[in-house]
Amino acid sequence: MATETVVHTALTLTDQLPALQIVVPFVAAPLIVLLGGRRWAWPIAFAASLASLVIAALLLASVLDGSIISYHMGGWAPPVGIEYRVDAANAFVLLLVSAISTVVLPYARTSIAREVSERHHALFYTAYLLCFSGLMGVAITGDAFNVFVFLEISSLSTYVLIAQGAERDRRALTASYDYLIMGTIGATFFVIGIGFLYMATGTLNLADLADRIADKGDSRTIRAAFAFIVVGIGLKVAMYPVHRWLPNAYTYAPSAITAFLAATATKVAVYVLLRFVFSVFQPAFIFEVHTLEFIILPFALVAMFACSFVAVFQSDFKMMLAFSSVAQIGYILLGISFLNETGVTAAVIHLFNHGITKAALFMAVGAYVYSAGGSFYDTMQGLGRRMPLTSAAVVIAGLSLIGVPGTAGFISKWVLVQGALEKGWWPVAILIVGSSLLAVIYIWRVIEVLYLQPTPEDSRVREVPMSMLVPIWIMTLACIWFGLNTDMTMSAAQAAARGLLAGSAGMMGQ
Amino acid sequence: MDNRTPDNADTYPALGRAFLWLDRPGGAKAVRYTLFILCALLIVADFVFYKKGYLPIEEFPIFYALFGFFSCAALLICSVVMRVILERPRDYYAPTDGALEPSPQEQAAKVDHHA
Amino acid sequence: MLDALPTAFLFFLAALILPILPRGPLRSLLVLIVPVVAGLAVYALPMGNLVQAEFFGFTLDLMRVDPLSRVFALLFCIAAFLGGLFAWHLRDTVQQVAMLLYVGAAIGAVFAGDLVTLFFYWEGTAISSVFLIWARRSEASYFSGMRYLTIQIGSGVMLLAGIILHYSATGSIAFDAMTLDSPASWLIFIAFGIKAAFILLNNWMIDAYPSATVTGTVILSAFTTKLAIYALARGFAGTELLIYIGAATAVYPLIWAQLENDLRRVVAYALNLQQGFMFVGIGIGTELALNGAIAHAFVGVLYGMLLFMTLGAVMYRTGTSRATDLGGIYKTMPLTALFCLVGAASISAFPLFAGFVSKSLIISAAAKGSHYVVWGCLLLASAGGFLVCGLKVPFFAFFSKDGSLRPREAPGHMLLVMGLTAVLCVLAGTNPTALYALLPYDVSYQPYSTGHIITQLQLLLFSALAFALLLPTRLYPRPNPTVNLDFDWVYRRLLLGAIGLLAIPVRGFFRALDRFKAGPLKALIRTLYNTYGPMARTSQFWPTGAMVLWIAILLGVTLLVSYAS
Amino acid sequence: MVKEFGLDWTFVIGHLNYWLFIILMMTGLYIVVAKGNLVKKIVGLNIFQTAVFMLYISVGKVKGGTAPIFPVDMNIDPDVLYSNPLPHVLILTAIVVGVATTSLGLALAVRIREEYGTIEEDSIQKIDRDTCLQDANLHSEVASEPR
Repeated sequence: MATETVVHTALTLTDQLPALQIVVPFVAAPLIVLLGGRRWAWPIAFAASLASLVIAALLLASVLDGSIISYHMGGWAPPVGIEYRVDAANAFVLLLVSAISTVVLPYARTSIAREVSERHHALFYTAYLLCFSGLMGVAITGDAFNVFVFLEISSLSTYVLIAQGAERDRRALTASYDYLIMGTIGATFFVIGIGFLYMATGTLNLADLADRIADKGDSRTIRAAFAFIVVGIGLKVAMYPVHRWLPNAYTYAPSAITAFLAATATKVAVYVLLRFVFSVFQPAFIFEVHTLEFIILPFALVAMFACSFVAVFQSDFKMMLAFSSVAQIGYILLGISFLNETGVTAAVIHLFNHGITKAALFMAVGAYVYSAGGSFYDTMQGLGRRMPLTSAAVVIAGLSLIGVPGTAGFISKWVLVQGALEKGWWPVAILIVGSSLLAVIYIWRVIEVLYLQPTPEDSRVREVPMSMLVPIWIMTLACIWFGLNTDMTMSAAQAAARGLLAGSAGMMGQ
Repeated sequence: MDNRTPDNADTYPALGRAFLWLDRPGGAKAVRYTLFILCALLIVADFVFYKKGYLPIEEFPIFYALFGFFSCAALLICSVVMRVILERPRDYYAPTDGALEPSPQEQAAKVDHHA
Repeated sequence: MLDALPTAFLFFLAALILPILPRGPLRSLLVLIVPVVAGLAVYALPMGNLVQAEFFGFTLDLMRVDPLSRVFALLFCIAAFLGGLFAWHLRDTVQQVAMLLYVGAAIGAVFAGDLVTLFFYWEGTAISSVFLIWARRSEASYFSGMRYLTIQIGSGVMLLAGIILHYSATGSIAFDAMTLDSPASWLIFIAFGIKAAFILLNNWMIDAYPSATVTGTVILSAFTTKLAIYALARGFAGTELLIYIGAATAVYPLIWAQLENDLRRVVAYALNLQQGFMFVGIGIGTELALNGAIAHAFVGVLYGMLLFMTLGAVMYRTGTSRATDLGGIYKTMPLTALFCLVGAASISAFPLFAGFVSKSLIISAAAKGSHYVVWGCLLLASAGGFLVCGLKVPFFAFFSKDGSLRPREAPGHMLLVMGLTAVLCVLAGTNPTALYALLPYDVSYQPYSTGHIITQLQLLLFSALAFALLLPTRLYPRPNPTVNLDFDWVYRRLLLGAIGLLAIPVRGFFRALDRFKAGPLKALIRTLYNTYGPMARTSQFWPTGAMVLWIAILLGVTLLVSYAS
Repeated sequence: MVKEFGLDWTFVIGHLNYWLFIILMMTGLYIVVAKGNLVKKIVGLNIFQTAVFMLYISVGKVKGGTAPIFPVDMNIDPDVLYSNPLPHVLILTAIVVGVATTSLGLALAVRIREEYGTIEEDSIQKIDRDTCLQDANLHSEVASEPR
């Protein structure tokens, strides 16, 4: 970094916050194994997650004005040492991930108790914490190779967590295996891309990379690096033609894990994509513009429709939501491909809003699995009367998924459509609205199943315990809250978009 | 429900039994004659007492009595005539219209009205 | 303490709490207590604009307390109490909540100091009250409720349009006296008129009241139309047009009321007729007349509720309120019959009963203003009203022929509340000074002059004479179990027919759509299902190899694009 | 140097290490794509990753440079050219990640063998398809036929 403005003086605990953000869950994970008790597993995990949430909130509060925190890991100055950089964009992601984790954990306790056998619990929460800290690490680090390492930590623990679903359905194993192969190839592509960047610039620090790429300009190595990184991360994002790992992984993983992953894992990957596409590489590079316009944009549009159609025809609620996730990721990628501030704002805000919406929905699915023993539509018949609170949450979160005004989903789609119109791409705007209609169909199918079909006479299904209901409703109310009060999300997303679009300048701090 | 209890006058409430004379032959006639007498008294009263009105027409002797009687008679006759034009079968608007709910005789102690 | 809280919110709060309470007397008690608390609160309220709120840059006056709004709010509290007591037996959450919301909205509307607030509550009364109709849970009540809702919402939409025009013309949303000189005030006038049941806009009332539940009718009769009377008194006092509308409204229902078989509909017609009196009072606009209109609204609520209560009790016991099915039940329901007679006497303005003291005010005001024709119409309506409501209803419900019906006397709480209302009717009739003291204007008027009593008795008893003489003959229209065409035929039949004509091209379109659905669309869906359905390639497990191949292809394409550019 | 067969042989020979890694990488990828055996796929993945490791390490090599080990007394001769040590360090981490991935993949293969009784992807796919079909017939309103 040529002009380091922030001097590393980590004297107080507050200055150590960026490190603590990762260290707390990372240390807590082996602690669970060391203590060995099933009884302590959950409290430790929850405490670590809660601490992370508090730290993330403090960090976001201190960078919301556009400033940047640069933390030098171990006192080694970048670009040689590893640097943790916190700005509006990744503080937002940190907050999202830790908030979702903190809400999902109480839910997981009840849900997992029924879905995973007890002897695995300690290791389960260890893997969970590793996955969590991996995701946080990806978001916070300012070093390209460090991104890869954290990505692999979170991915490896994700494979383990998904495989835990094998107690309900053995297809969890194949899903996990498929994801492992795909994820490893994706990560390796990413690493190749970083290698090329290192070849071209001789540095791994993201800010430094951005600087040097800006200085050096276009070269074939940089182009190759760009292609590898986009495809590698695209896989983690579940970009359309390489999305196949996602539906199975989400469907067969334990409910709590699906809720957590759906809301965070792909979102963190989107953040990495944003970071590389906008901060590291120059958004002005013509090859980048072309890649976004000719590859990401069309595939995003295909995803929005193809996966929505699959979702329409599904007979499994969970699988339906998984496919809808791929379609929704299409919206986010679409926002990125607009390459303007409104589009990126839409991507960031949809990242957040879709995260909370899907968390609510997947947790609700878990509630049906918990009470009715399955998430197929015919097992859920008429449960709107038996599980009124869960079903009401499904309706509200479903409306948010569709993008009905007054819900969070509306805000992001609204900004997205504005972005499309700003670009003059009104056919894209029409397609966005059109694919929302498909969302109406697949959500309506669920509502029909829940409310309009008769409850079977012999049904003994009861409402799920409060420990599951409260997290579901926190997320559901968040859907409404962020649909009505957009100050916080909009300002954070706009700050993030502005920082990202400023390219390497945005990485320098003010 | 209670629609079909045996018709025994002793089971009626005391107040109901006090009115029973209405049903006896001559009961209705008694009511009618009382009415005639009252009307006659009122005509007499009209000339005895001073009444103050706002409009000149009110000064006309027994104006209100005449108005009441003739307007009502006209109204009733008018209604009979109008009925020819206005009357329709009771399922005119819809086969399940409110006017079509079964009468108590039709549903014969089948429904619990305490719902 | 309660100054800071708009009175309406008390009811909304209760509506929120009610579903949490255990089913049973506790809920009924809540429904009963809230109006008492609210009534005491209203009675103690100081005058002025008490509560204000900001809303999209408008300053809303939620509580404009002045003599006019206070008397109506008090009236609504009393009516809510009586209705709540009548509904004591009710174990239906929907009706209880709807009742509370309805009363709350009505009171809120009365206290609304600006048009925006008024609009919200205006629609609130429409939406909450329709559940009292739907709660009967029959197909007929469903359709009737839909018609009611359509008309009421229509009134709300007109009001809204009027408010918007009014605001853009004057820049003010204050709800004060208006004159009929702009499209805005016309729209608002008609919106009020729909709810107030002007002539030809009145059929919703006749249609909806008898379609509601036993308790619902009692509640419905007390609020919507009287709220509109308040709105007219506030906004259009002294509008001459109202006098003629009132006269016409008072006369128009007479014939239909004569022909009607369902006694609850007869009462609805009779109440509609009384509305006409109030319009005249408001239209004349002198202090005497306005007082008369308000007093008439006040006692109108009492006797309207009383009549619907007695018929409701009959219906509760026998399941019907049709003249052809009833008769002779005074033997087993003597108290109910007695209360019905009190109600009938009140609505017919017999001396010593409630209607007398208020109706005289209006008729005197009309006569004073030398409105000959109007005065005649009102006299005719008085006589005819007595004929239908004072004679026909009690006669055919309780006396007439002796049928086989031997229902039990009404339940205790119904007797209690009917007795209470009857006592109130008599009290208002015998002690007019107390009633007049509630009214907004100071007017010295003495209804009980000898001349007045005699003329009124003449009018009524000679009407009764006509009834008595014609009853045995064929000149009396005995009730038949039939439907009589009224103005609602226009929109229930004529308009539907016209729409039917219009529908031919539409139907053609839909038939084409059907054909499309059967053919190409079905094929399309089948294709989609085969492509995207659960067994299709897109949603099945893919072999890992295929996925990896896709990655390679995507990488290749990306490289190609980034090198080519 | 020489230009024969239209190729710049200096470029080709000069980038020989890259060509080898690319071949190795493609081999690994090909195994993942073509082999049905789950264990063999993981072997392919390993080869693929190893190729990348070697790519990194060769990048760090400076022509004429020696191993980047400083003398114990830290008396560094400015004339001695060292190779870049950073890629080695990175790849050390990557190797650890690769080992973890391999072991997890193999563990999954073992579990799959326990559950499905086979580690051939074709058979597993067939079993999964049948399960899907059963699900669809059981839970979906549209009866499906095997296609």
